[in-house]
Amino acid sequence: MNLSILLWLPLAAVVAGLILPATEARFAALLGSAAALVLSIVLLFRFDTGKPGLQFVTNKVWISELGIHYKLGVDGLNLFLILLAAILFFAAIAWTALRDWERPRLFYLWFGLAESGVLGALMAQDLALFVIFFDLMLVPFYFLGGGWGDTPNRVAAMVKLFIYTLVGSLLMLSAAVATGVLAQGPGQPITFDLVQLASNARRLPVGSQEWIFLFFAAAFLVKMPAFPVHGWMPDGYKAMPLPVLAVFSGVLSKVAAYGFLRIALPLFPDAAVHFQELILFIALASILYGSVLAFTTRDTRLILGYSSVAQLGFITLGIFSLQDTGAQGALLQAFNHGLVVAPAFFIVALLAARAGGSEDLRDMGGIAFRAPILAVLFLIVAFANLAMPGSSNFVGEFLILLGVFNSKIVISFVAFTGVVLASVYTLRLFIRAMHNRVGPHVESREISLTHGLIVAPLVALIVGIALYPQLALHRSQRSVQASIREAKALTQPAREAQR
Amino acid sequence: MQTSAWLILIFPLAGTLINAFGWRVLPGKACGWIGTAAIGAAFIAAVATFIALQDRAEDQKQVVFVAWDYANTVGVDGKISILIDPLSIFMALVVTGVSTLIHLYAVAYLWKDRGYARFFAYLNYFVFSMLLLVLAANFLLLIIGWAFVGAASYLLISFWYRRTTATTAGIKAFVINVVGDVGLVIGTFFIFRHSHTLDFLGTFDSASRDFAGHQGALTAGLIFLLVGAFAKSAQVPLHTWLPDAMEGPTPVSALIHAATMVTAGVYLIARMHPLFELSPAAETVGAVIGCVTLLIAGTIALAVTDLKRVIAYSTMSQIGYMVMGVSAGAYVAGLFHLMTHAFFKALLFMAAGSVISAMGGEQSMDRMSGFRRAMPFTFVAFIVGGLALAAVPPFSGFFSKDEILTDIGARGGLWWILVVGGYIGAILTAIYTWRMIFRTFWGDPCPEARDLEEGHLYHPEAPFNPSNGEIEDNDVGFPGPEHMIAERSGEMKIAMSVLAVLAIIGGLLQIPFVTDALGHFLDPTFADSNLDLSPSDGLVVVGLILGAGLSLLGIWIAYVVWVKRPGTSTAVRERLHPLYKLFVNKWYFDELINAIVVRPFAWAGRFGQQTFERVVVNGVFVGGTTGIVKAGSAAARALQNGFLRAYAALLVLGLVGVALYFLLQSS
Amino acid sequence: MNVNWYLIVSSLVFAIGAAGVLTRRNPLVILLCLELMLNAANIALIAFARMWGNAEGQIFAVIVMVVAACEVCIGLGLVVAIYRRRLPIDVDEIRELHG
Amino acid sequence: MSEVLFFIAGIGAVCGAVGVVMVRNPFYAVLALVFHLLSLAALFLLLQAQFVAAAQVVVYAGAVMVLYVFVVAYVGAAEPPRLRAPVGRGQRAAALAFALALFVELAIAVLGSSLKALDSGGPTVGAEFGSPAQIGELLLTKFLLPFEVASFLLLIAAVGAVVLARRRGGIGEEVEPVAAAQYALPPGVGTMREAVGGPTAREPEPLELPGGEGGW
Repeated sequence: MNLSILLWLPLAAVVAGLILPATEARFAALLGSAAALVLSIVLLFRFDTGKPGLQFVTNKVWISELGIHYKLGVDGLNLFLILLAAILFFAAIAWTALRDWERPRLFYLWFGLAESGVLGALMAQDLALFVIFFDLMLVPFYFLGGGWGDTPNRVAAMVKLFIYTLVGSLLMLSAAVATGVLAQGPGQPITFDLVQLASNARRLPVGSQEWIFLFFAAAFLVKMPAFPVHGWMPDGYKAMPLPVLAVFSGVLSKVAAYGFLRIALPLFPDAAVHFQELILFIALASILYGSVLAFTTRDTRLILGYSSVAQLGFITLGIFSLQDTGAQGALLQAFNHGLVVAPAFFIVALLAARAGGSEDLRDMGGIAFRAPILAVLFLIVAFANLAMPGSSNFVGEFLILLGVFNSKIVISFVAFTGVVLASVYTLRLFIRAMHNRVGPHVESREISLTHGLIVAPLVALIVGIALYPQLALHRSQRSVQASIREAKALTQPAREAQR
Repeated sequence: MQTSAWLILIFPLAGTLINAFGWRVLPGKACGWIGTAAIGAAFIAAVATFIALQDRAEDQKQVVFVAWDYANTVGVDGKISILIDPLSIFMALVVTGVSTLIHLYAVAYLWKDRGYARFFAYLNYFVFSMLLLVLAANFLLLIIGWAFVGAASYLLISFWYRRTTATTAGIKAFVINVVGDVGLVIGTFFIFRHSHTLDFLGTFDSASRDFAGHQGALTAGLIFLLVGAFAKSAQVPLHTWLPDAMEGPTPVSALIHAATMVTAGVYLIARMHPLFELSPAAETVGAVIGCVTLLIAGTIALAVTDLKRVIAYSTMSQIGYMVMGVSAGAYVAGLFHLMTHAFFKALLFMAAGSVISAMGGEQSMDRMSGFRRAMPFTFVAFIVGGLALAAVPPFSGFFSKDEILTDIGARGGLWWILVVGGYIGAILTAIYTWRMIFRTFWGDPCPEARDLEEGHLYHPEAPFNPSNGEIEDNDVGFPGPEHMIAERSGEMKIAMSVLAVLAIIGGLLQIPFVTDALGHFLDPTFADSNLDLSPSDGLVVVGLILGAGLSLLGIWIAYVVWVKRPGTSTAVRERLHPLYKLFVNKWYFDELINAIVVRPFAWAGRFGQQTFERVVVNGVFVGGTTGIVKAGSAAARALQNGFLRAYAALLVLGLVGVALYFLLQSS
Repeated sequence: MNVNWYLIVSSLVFAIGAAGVLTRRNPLVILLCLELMLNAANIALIAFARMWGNAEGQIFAVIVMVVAACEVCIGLGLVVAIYRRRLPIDVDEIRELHG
Repeated sequence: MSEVLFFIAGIGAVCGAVGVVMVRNPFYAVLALVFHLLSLAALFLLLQAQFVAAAQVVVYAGAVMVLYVFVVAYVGAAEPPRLRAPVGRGQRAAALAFALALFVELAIAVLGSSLKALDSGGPTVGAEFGSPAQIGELLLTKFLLPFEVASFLLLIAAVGAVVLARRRGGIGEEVEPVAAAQYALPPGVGTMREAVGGPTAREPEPLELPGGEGGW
């Protein structure tokens, strides 16, 4: 199976859509993302769990002077994230196709480019290629938010978002170049191939490793976003159209978490161990701060936004527990959180449509009465979001916290506060929207069939993963262990010495 | 046996799904009957499993069935597996049996409610979750069942979701239960760290080896497990959700908040007994908290006037006995009390529900009186439940409570303090139970009772929420257009009759010196127990006499205070005003938790929202970066002044500079 | 006559042209000054062509003349356009593109 | 002989250049430039560039300068009566300083160069050097591509000039802004009489209103 087809298909479809009449452009995008979804499902089935290393590798020299390769590949780390991206983009495009947009061809062009960008970042096995896709995937969102957004100050908000992430990206670019140059062995050609870098990177002096690692971490933490660098989030989230936001929040932040596992840990294990506690504290701060704010704010989008900050804190926590369980859980959680947050944003859109267009919690209430199906879908999503045991998110969180518990017990205790707070803010959102007295402008009505056909499969998927998380765990186990092996090995002797 | 074991779980799940998907098409009471039938079928499956289990040899009575791998990765062995042994089957039988009757009751009780199908879907889901909890063969599945019952409890508490009091109570119950879940998870982590398996039997088998030298970890883990148990079983200080949970429909209170879910903590401790026996400290904590709870709850039950809340506090108190019992090693006695309590407490709630229906939703005892003649059936049921609760011989509660206390007494030493506490609690129990009965059924009939005597059921003009006086939103609120009382409904009568019989004869399973059926049945589970609690014959006899005497004394006190000399209660209240205030304000636990936990977080949230976000995040981080960018661009802009000649001058300057550079370079 | 004399003349003319561009405000005159600078370059080109005895430098002088003609075309077109829009014929007034 | 001619032509060229820069009236500036160009043509002749010299006289001093004259006559010549250059006095001083520095540097470069060839008159060349025949041959053989490109450039410039200078008729009827300074212009600005420095007593022609005739 050729990954390039999967990668470029969405873009190709929307480019072809440019010649369609403006009203039909949506079908091109829909077709492209549906094909990508089918291909990624095929990928899932043809993935050989027993095989170590990358599969379905495409490796071509791209810029030979700089040693940059066009190298794509799939392993347990990105398999499910690719699937997640394909699912969410398909759902979001289907959602957007239900209404008319201004300049539809351009709109869908950006959407298709976004999907290709995200898939590229997930598949890239060359550091330079990853950096390129990592930045590329942001550009369409800038235009989608700035051009079709919901708030009057959307352009300013998107510029803020863009500058924030661009600063991170520039740091990452310099770090990537430094990695390639410094890891270059005497007499060897320069290379950015991640597999080779992972073995070459030991040549990096520890001092360089540390600043390079910090630069990468900065880029990833901004994208997530993590606590002190989340300033772009409130405005950016409010500005983006909801379906766009669903993929943005569902997929893009996961690419950052994936970046830690794919790049930061295998390449810079010494630095990862050295800064383990720093990153853990940032993650912890994200959890607490995100949770506390999520239960104070009244904007439904921001509740989900801050909840994402907290959830990504958990994911980071799991990765930097430097334990197999934690990292496994983090990866599963990344997949799950994407699956949960996207339908949540769709539901927010439905709620706003029923509350007279307002996304403020105070204007909602009592929506459940004439919308029992919507209420049930929302309820399942809410339970999954608060990681109720038995929901899809629980296994991820369980493994994450188990990993943290085994490496830094005190941090895990504080992190548990986040679990309790999650139940508070999620239920608050659910109750104040669906239950209680009927809001002043609320007009309750059932979810429409078309919307239901988009949300219900996602919810069914949440339930499915809840019943059988082994599906993902089984396939990712080997790659996750390989990803953190170096860093984990470095933490062990320290602990032996403590004993 | 494997099939029947899984069927115990599958029937309620099927009932949930049928009701959930068929809500629009199922006619009339079909939902209710489907729900009841599903639980009844689960009961039959449980019985079948029970029989199959009895056929096995004594040391083959702990069987694990695995369905599929759940999270089996990197050293974690999470599987969907159930453990069939006497303890889990005992629990399954109690749960399905009582649930069937309560479902039957609810078929009639909620008949006119708008959310009929929803109710039975939730209720079946609850039973499924509860069975998952008791059948789970590993910690992971236990946690899942644990949280599922919490979720079901939340859904049912806020069943009438337009009531803000109901939704508030729901979220409170859920959050405290999540605290319990977290305790359970942390406890699991502690245990898993040394046992390296999530499987119960695997953990127990090697427990003494694994935890040799890790006594601290074991104790910490067990105390965290106890936190989970306390939250679920409403033990101090995590009990505040239970009284509020009475916002739910009465069958819910009967099923979840009396008979089954709240006893999960007791089950947990009994299930973990091989670990608890390795850690005396954890045992002591459990027993002491149980004793404290039974006393505190008993005192509060003396003061509150809401009929259902009195029963709720009584539940807390009785679970205190059970927790104390199983923590102290009186496993069989604790579980025996769990069973009898399920019978008589469910019965009491059903009877209370009937009264509340007759009052049109009003729950305050201040407005009830004299229902004796108006509702004879309910009255009898209430009396039977009351006698069992007050532990009057030969009702079931008498034997079970007695066994707990004598077993603890058999441990001797400081454990006697707990026994004394238990006996004080017994008097309190008798007093508040009969206070409730006397105030509700004795005295002059209130207007509602008089209406009923004349043959018509009271319906309020504009129903309002008894908790805060808000006018009820009748779309989903209670009561519906018609209420159900036991006197007029066959289903309710059957359910209550069966329970009444069980409440009377339930004690026959374990009569000192006569029968030991339950103990014998449960023996395989507790075979590995190192504690041998066999009280001496003299102790047992003394216990029986003392228990009977104290409960009769309590009933007599209640009779004197509330019937014979009606003014006494007011006088006592005046005399002991500070104490009364403490009790009626529930020992200020709500206020305490509010001040310690809720307010700081709310404050932190507001601070973050209003100050931190604006000043630091948007000011320093955003302002800082944009400030630099702005200053830089302002400088660049100043250069772009639009004067052509200025640009040209710069160009020439550049030229001069370049030429100068080359001149210097060449010279 | 030595080539460097021609080059001195060339640089002198070039400097004068540059000074004119920088000091005059009338775009017409600025264009004239640009012509001066181009012609200065032409002298240098032709002087070097003579120095090497190679006529190819003269070709470039011709090309420079073509470029100068183009520039005049466009420059004068701009001046006319400015005039048509009744804007002042003054480069200090035409500064819409300031930052 | 050639020295004398060189000095005469060289001084003429420099004087012409100074004239272009110094004279206030653009019309006279154009004339100064013509004089400068003619002097240059003489220098070219001294350098044995007959064809270029001829082209200089005919094309440059002839055709191109006529264009200038037309435009000067069309737009009027006087620098607007705006009083102080907004860029300030510093600009003038700086400009002169830069130009002087440039000249000094170039002179040093030329005089201080170690290239021996600069100090000679160049090799002796035949009469055909710089003749139209030689230039023509080079243009059509070795430099055919630059030649064609240059012709394209001319074409494009011609089109560009047309587009720029026409009345704004085709591309949307925007209201043309009228600069305030326009009304402050003294009467007679923009006439041929004024262009040659004569008195401008005549009443100004009525202002052409924008979009009147719709372009040419």
